[in-house]
Amino acid sequence: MSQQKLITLAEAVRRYTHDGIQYASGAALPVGSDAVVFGRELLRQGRKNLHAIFHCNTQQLNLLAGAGAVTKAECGFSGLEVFGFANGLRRAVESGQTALEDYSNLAMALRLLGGALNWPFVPATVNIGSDIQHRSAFAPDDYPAKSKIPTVTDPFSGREIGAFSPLRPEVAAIHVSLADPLGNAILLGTEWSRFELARAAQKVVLIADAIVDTDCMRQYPNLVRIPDVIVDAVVYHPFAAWPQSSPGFYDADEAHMKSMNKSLSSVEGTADYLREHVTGIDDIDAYLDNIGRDKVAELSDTATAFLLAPFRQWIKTPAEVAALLAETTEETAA
Amino acid sequence: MSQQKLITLAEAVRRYTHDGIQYASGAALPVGSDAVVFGRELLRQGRKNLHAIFHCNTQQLNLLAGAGAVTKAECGFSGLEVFGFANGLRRAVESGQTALEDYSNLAMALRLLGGALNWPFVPATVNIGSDIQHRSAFAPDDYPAKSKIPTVTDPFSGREIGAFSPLRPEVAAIHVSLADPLGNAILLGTEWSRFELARAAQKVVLIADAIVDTDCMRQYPNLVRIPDVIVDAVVYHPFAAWPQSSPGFYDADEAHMKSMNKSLSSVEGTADYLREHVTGIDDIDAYLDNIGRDKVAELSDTATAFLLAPFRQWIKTPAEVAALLAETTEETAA
Amino acid sequence: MNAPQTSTQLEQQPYTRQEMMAIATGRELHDGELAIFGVGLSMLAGYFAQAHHAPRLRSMTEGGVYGATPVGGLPWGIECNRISANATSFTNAIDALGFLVASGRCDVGIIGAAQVDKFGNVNTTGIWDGDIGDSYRLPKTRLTGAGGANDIACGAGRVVIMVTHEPKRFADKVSYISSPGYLDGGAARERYGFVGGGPSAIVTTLGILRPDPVTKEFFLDAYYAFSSVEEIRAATGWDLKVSPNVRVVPEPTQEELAALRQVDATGALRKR
Amino acid sequence: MNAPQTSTQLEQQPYTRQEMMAIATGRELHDGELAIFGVGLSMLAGYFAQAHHAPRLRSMTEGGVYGATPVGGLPWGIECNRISANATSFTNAIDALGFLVASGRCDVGIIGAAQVDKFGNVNTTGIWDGDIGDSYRLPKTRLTGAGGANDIACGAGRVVIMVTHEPKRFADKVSYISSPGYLDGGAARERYGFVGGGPSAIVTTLGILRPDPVTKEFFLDAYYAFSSVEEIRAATGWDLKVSPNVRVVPEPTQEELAALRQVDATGALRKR
Repeated sequence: MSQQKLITLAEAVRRYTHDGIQYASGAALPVGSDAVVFGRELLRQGRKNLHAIFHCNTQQLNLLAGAGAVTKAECGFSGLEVFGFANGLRRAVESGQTALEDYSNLAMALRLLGGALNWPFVPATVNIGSDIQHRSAFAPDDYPAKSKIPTVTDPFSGREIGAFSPLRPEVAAIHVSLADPLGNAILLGTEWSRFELARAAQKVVLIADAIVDTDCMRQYPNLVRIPDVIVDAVVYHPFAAWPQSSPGFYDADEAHMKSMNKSLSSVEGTADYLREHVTGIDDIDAYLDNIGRDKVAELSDTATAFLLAPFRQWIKTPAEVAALLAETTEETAA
Repeated sequence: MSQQKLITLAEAVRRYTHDGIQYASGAALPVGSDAVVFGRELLRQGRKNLHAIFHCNTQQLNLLAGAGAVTKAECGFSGLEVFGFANGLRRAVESGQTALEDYSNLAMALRLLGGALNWPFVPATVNIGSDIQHRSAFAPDDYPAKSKIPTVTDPFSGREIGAFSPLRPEVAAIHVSLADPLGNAILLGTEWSRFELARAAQKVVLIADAIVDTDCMRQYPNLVRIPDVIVDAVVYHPFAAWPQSSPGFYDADEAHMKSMNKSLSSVEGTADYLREHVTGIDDIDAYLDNIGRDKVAELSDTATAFLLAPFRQWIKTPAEVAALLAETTEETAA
Repeated sequence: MNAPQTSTQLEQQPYTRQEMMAIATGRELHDGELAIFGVGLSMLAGYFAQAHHAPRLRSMTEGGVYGATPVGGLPWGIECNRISANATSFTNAIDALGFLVASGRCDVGIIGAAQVDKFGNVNTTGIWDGDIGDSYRLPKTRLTGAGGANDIACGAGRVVIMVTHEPKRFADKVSYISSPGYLDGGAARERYGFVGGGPSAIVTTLGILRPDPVTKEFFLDAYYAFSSVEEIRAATGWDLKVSPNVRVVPEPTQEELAALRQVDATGALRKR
Repeated sequence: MNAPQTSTQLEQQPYTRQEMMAIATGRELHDGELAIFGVGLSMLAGYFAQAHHAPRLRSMTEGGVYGATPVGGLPWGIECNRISANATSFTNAIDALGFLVASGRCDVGIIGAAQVDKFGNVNTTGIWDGDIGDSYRLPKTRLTGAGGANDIACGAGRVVIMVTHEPKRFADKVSYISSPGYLDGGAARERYGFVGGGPSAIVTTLGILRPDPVTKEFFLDAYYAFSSVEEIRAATGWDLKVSPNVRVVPEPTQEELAALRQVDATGALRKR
């Protein structure tokens, strides 16, 4: 039997992060499932000097970097897809505030795989031969950067290929669609690299759009791609990926994706954004009010809603989740 | 849009296999989901000199090897779990008829992963230091066997680890719980290494206990771990894993697991088994009769039946499958 | 040769330059192939091909989204709900980019470029004022990085590059190779053992460039009804060679336009 | 010292030797640990621990079956429906054996052995008539191969080996190392960089052996109420050292037996 692991967002950030931490999220894509809300809380608690491991940039990294909290970042993609360049991250990179180490999307996924397997290196048949291989923002004066993608000789053929360094982030905040209180999780939509990240990270915090009863997991065990045994904490937070999308739950908030990114293009705009959408928004009700209840309803009217239908019967109400949360708190205090 | 890919078991073996083929199955476990029925058809069509890639031995490899059809085999585990030693395989190995190359279970899975990624080698932190590393049934006179698990130097630390050779079998017959006619598949129970095998193999034939409408896949896309784009053919065959189990569908046939394995311990017993349970059993009705209709009912009364419940509404009747099969046959003829 | 189109002209035009580029790209894809699409234009071009002339094109996105077609307009990303709404399978990045692309299993990929050079190398990482230098220095303008395009450029059987045809985007040599084309030309890719064949075409807003079979330098193969050899050479940052058999790309058919606009439901390509 | 038990004696005995071995093994597992079980006895021992004294033991099988407990008796395999019937998660071999075991994340694994030697090396591959020789030759008797035990032996924090105590099974040196213990003793594991710590105990039908902290040679740490030092030394194929503090293993409590028999619903351990 595993134990119940529900805690609040604020408690998760307090307990599992610190200044200078190697923090992973964004094993999601720029428009999709990322625990954006975790980044907001990192800023509320004033975390800084982060080493961000984001398979892809998301609005979370864009915000964290724009707010000056990121010293190092490693990414496969640093834009916002159709929403264009990520202005906060871009500004931080161009000013030298954030050293951004470039890899491809597959490279980031394989580095997480290598970390999960605890390999000393991962074979690289991509990224070699391009400037990604030897130009390093982390070791800017070295060329070729031996610490980035050195070569390794295949013992079978004698052929030279590359070698990626594996990733083992100190903590990962992983957005999931559904979690039970024990930490079993279901992801709807592409996993991107959340499966590998959940194993590569030294601590795993799930951020779930909804909490379900464990019976849901027993009915659909093949959907439970993150089992409780590797999870340290579960945070319930509706609209956790906002303004990005969560298949089954809500669509991307087109207007906010744009306005947020516009704000992040300047120091002043970022300060405004933090004041309007981050600071003091310290519970779920305040958060949903901040999005706007009409907007919440509009975004929830998604063409993907049918994907959630089989699981709705097990979703716990906010009151039920609050009651469970109170139990955990008592246990911890005891 | 993908095309419908339903064909008969006999047609699949005719079209996708030949004497001497590197054939993979058994990305399953000795008691669980394996396309055992594919091996029976290989024998009916007299295929021989097989190079069998079985992540684990199953009753299929036990039967093929016992019948003298396997020249080479690569395995992570060559027993039958609680049912003991695999007598057919054991006899073939002890007589020298089958050269069995040993790896661990993780090694076999990683070699499939490496084949799927088309890596020249796969880092090995297991199997090294044991006799598995350098003793080779495929190169019996070489020690250390450089073609098996040679060493490779980690370019980051200078540390020596091992290197596995990747696997890219010519064809894989993969047992799945549910497939649609296009080749999308749902696996219930452990995937073992069927996900990786489906990508490592050059041709993929699914052997499904039931055929469902594609609407089932659209409702549960996260369960579709084998998408149609990598599948060459779909074979409908109830009780395809018998006497092994298929979660949701049927339990292992304890009595037949034992009697089959006992038969395979001798040449005569194997001949008897082939006569009684393989030869001439060339359609599904004959096959189910051979198992015994009472036994079919008994084995179907499984404690795992609830796992199948969400999908039953989309399962096609044998008559509907037959009609689809007739369509494919016409298309192919046209 | 047409003047650049403005939005007021759009209503009178039968199709836009973006639409022509998308259709020309889509024509590069063949029925039955396994194809990977990026986001934006490349996705529209790919799904157009599937809707029009390649119904059995087997398609996916980098996230391992299979069997889907966009609903409600251009998806905002490769994992947007607009494409997640009708998938038959969701897997992951290693599956799509690794098992199917880097492995060499994927026949064709479509990628975009901020900058491309005469050997088909693509820069999407940054713009430097002057040369990037010997090791690494800060870019003047940070772009999006390689994303999955590097993986596609290394592994896909062939690659189609889509790019707006402007002098600043067509450089003699890109300042940073994010995704390899033919590197410094000839057989240079062989040094790295790439399983993919490299870019087979650069499809632009003005025409189509293809690589010389030996030198791998891109030359002008075809221009559009509304463009010209001169316009294209003037918009290219190196001395672009022109095929002796340079041809005019056939204009979009009614069927092609109808299929494209069905995919591009919100008219993203008509607005540019 | 008891005589070997026969089935007619079973009814009078409070517990069998197999049950004692399973309980002694289960006592090696601690609450909160991440543990991997093989099939058969090791699975019963593990789930017994979970049912009895380690309710928060986080367990899995090699196939990535999580959150399950056997129903209807001893599962026939690690993927048997008897264990698949109430899982909370099914993943795969790379997840369980790679991400969680070979990585070093798993605290403890339980493996079986056909043959074990004084450094805790395990042979499950074959029996040769005489020495195996310099390279490879056919075994006289083929066994089951390494399975996942090699991966567990390399990666798990510690390993508990379960084996029937007979002279032929306890060799000075196994003829084939399927799963590494301490190889030739001392710090030999360091040559291979194994992340796992090696076997912490060999639990047998007669007693418990543990490794010397420096030489890594296994010595007799404890015997059962029904066995003796002499019997164990006679059943061991090397000159077994005995701890100066050798002790008697506490007999199973009523609670332990009840918990074990609840897991072993069909009495597999009582029939042997």
